[in-house]
Amino acid sequence: MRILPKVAASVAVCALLVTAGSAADVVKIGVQAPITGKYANEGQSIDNGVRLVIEQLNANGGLLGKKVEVVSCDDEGVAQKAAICARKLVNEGVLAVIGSYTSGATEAAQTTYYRNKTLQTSDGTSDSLTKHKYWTFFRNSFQNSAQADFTAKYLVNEKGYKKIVVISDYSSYAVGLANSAVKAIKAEGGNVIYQGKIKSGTQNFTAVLTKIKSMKPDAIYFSGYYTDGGLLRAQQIQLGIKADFIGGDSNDNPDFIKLAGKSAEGTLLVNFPTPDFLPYDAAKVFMKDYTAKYGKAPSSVWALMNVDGLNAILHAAKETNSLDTKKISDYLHTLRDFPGITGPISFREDGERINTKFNVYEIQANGKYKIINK
Amino acid sequence: MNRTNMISLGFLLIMGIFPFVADSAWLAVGTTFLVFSVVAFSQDIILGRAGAFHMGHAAFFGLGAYTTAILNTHFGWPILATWAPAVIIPMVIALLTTAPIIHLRGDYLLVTTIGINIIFLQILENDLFGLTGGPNGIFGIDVVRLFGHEFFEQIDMYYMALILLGITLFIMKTLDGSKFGRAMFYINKDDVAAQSMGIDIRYYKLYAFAIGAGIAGAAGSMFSVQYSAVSPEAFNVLQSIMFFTIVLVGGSASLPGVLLGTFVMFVLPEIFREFETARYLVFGLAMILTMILRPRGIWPVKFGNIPSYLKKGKK
Amino acid sequence: MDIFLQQIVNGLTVGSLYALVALGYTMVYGVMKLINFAHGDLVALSAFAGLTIYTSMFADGGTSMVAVITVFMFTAAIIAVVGVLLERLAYRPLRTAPRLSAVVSALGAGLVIQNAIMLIWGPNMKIFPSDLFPSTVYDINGVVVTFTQLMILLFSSVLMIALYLFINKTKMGTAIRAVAIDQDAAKLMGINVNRIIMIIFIIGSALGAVAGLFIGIYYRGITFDMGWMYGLSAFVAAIIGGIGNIPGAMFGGLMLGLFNALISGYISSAWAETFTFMLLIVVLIFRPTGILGEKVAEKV
Amino acid sequence: MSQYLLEIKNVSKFFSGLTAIDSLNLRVKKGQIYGIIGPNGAGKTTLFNCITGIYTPEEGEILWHGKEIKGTPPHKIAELGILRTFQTIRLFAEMSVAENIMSGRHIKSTQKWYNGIIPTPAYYKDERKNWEKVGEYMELFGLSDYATTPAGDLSYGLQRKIEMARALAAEPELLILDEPAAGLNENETKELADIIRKIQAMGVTIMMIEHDMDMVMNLCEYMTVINFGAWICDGVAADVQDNPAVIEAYIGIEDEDEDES
Repeated sequence: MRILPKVAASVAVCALLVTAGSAADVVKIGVQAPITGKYANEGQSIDNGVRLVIEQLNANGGLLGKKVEVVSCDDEGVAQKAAICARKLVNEGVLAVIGSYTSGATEAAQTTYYRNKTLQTSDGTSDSLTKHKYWTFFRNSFQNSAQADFTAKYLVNEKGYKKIVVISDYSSYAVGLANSAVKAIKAEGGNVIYQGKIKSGTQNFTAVLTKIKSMKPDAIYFSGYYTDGGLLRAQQIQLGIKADFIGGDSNDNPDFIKLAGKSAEGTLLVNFPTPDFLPYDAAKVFMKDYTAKYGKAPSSVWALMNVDGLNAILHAAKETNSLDTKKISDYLHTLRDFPGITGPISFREDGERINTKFNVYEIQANGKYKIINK
Repeated sequence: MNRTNMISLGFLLIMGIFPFVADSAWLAVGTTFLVFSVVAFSQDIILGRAGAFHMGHAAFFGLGAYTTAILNTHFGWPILATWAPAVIIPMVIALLTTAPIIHLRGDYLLVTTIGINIIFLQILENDLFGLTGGPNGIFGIDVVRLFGHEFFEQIDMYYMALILLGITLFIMKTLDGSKFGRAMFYINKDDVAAQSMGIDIRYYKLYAFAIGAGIAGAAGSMFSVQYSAVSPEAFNVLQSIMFFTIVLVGGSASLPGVLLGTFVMFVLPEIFREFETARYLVFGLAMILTMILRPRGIWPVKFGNIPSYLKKGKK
Repeated sequence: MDIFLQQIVNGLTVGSLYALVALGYTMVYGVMKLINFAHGDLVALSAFAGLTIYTSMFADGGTSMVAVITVFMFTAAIIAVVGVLLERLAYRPLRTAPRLSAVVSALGAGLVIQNAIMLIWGPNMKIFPSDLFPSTVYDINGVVVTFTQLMILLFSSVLMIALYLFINKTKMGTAIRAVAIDQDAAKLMGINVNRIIMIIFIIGSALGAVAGLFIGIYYRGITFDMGWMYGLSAFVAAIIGGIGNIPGAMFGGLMLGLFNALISGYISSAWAETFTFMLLIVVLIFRPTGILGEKVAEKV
Repeated sequence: MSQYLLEIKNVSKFFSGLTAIDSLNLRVKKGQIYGIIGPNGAGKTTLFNCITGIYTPEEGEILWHGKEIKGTPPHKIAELGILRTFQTIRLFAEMSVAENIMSGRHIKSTQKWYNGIIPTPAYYKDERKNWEKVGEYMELFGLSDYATTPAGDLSYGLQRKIEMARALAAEPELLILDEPAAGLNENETKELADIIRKIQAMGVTIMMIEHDMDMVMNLCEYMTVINFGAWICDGVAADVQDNPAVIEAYIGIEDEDEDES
């Protein structure tokens, strides 16, 4: 009985300190992103991007005269951690949450935000993210199925591949994208000779590649993430499989090239325009500020997508002169062609961003991207 | 009333008034603490009492969580109705999976129970029968509804967890005062002597696993409702190692020890969020130091809880 | 048939890495009856340390044999020192404590090493240069063997044979075996048990270091938490072979590597670990001390 | 129904080729104090381990009340009424004396499977009854003062007593004592002999291994001498003492080391 009262007392004291600390004249914006873990460089870019925007906002007088504070929560790209983050951010009383990077982590947190009337904007691309039609959710990127349609048309019609292999990992995002792609390829009259799955993070993909080798495909489409994609490509070349490698949007990351090494050359990536190729002035300004502050460019377009989601929410709050999430949401649902970094932003009634455009890049010997689609 | 009972009641009382001084963020921490205490106690039944080197407890915790999640989201059962299966299914699975390996000694059992945990995880990740939701898990789990009321606020979660802990402590008290609890200790301390006294080692070890898994399952169910989402990572081997460590760092079979262990492993990290990156490093050092300085845990168990009429004379 | 042979080649490559790591587990277990849970993290540490040594010493790249050998020697030496320190600080004070206390200390040590890696090198994946070994590929009737794979197979066989001879043919090896059988008796025979344990940790850690470097060179991407995965597989391999038994660890490692490759190739890589542990359980049910392990009679 | 409580018929036990027990025969009558003697390594403890189910002999029969019990697991043997002590004391060292003795009440407890989680009135009654029994046995062995003391903290002599009290608490028909006097001083040995007689008076049959020849000759009504696992002779004390084969077996092997297992 000696230690216990002390323990209880210290818990109570801590609790009081925390309670006393919360002030009223601050608007909180949450970031839920994989700041550590496999997707850390994406998560950190998102966190950095949001903090940059808020810093600039506070320098210009804040939001509706209030100072804005960023509260970050690291979900490590893990659904359970995301659920815990959701609880935590809601308890912090944030107005809106930016993130997360992966669809899984986004979806795990969605319900909690919806129940607690907290806005959320994410770059997650799983079709299922908008299927609940939660009024709190806004996708700042595009749906898997849209990408799949684009990819299928490109592979079948433009490239004319005859024997296509589709590989994904087991995440709902990658499986969803792979399934959509297979369906779309078939709809275009293409031929999918094999659809396989790899286990993310296992590093050794030779078993499945060896199986594929005997099928002599002319294209391998991978819908998973760059950490696996780079290795998959390297091991493909090592095993002497002469097929083109086409990566889905999540392979768009500098680490893909590092992991694939020399084998990266000639790889095709399908994605929304990458930061370097964004034609908009806002994008150029943002890239400059970001690089000035952090000493490097954001790792991919995803951070910019999330920043766009944030900007749209801030814009809506200003326009409605309100911090009421329902009012902001109603405004956003009717938002049309708001000039964003990644292009004009418009939202549909279910929180889906509309009018998105894709590119196909080929990775050059020097590691640079080249747009090759028409 | 003996010391252990006093500590349990005192603890329940303190935790009962905690919500009056805490905001909702700390209530969430408190809720997690309560839920993990329950899991730690259930691990303690298997490891601290029966002495089975069990390092796969997160599997049973997860089974409870997924039972509630699957029954609720796929089959539309109300949360309340999922409670019984969330206890019984982990119990049955624990019996089925440990029966073939229960005779293995020490480290061999430890590795095979890690195996049970890993197999469970692969079943979750591979979305067996399309029920588990793969690596992303299951989202949108409902809240407890009773008589038209939705128990959905943080404080509701907190008190539900507190009730669960109360039930667990009561079960532990009953167990310790029964031939079942004692048989586990005898096996733990000297299995050859225990079986020579007529104790069926296999039966009591399985008994420990069944009860431990059942309680962990109940905690898992609570956990899934608290976060309205479950995913495989919450039940990986690292979690099992955490539960394993809590018991040994706190003190095997010691009620205050296990509570302290849970506090140290789950609440302190919340308090020291600022040292986020270095905290596991500090943890690891603390684990080593604790074991060197107090090999039997911070607050080791004290035996000799016998009826007072037998206590007489000198010590 | 090509496919089958290809899977065998891949399986043997991974298997020899497992075997190298498994040897570290089995030697420590044989002498101290302790699962050295930190061993896998030493393997990870070796990959990171090796990468840093390589990039700082040979920044301009280049694939000279000198560079590679230097990296291997330096890294193995560093990891051996860390291994010895680990034993001194985390295990020796607990030699007479209850078994489980040492297990917790080992888990704690693993956590320390893993997070030290994260603090030093950051949480992101680090990537080995692709040109450490020549990217030569040998195509033998459709079965592809890379230069790296050849080096792994060659090096690990040499090391394992050397270790086997060392344990069985030298005086020091005899002393190690004596300590494994009965520490007290060995002490009475004038064997310095502390010294033997130190040698065990030097050899085990150095072998783990070699494995860690090969993992980095072969797979290229390394993460601070990868040690756990390799450690667990290798430990299972050691148990399957018969823990405490040196040929057992080699056999177990190769067998597990092959088994995994065949399961991944013909059933599904998603269930590879499930099959691994099923195999473990089946082996333990029929041979409670592993395939090459000896039956230990219990004293009553 | 056999007139013998326990019969060992042609029992053999081998350890990886070595013969530990070689077609041994012996018969224990109800109420006897039966001695097993022989030099170290003769296979005495192995025999006890065979009877109590820790080992299963490869050949022969072990009959309890005329029924074969070979291969029965140890906990079932205890339930049949055969309890034992160990040559190297095996107490639950960290647990209190009372809790140690309570382990003997395990097989007498009537608690149902659900009583581990749910208490019932019958459960409370059963607990009370068994603790009271424990009190009685502590009284009998003079251990009441140490009820809450960890058994491992007590002297060797007391630990021997606890082990016997623990076995006796199970109300056995046959009590097997493996070198009960080992490590005891002269006074303690005398006291032990008295206790053994007292136990016999309670109607318990006793089998014992003992090296203290005075004690064996004094206590045991019948005995079997074995060496290298094989029968040498049996009989009452006087017969055995004069048997030349016994004397031969003991010559030169007078060390007091541990028996083999």
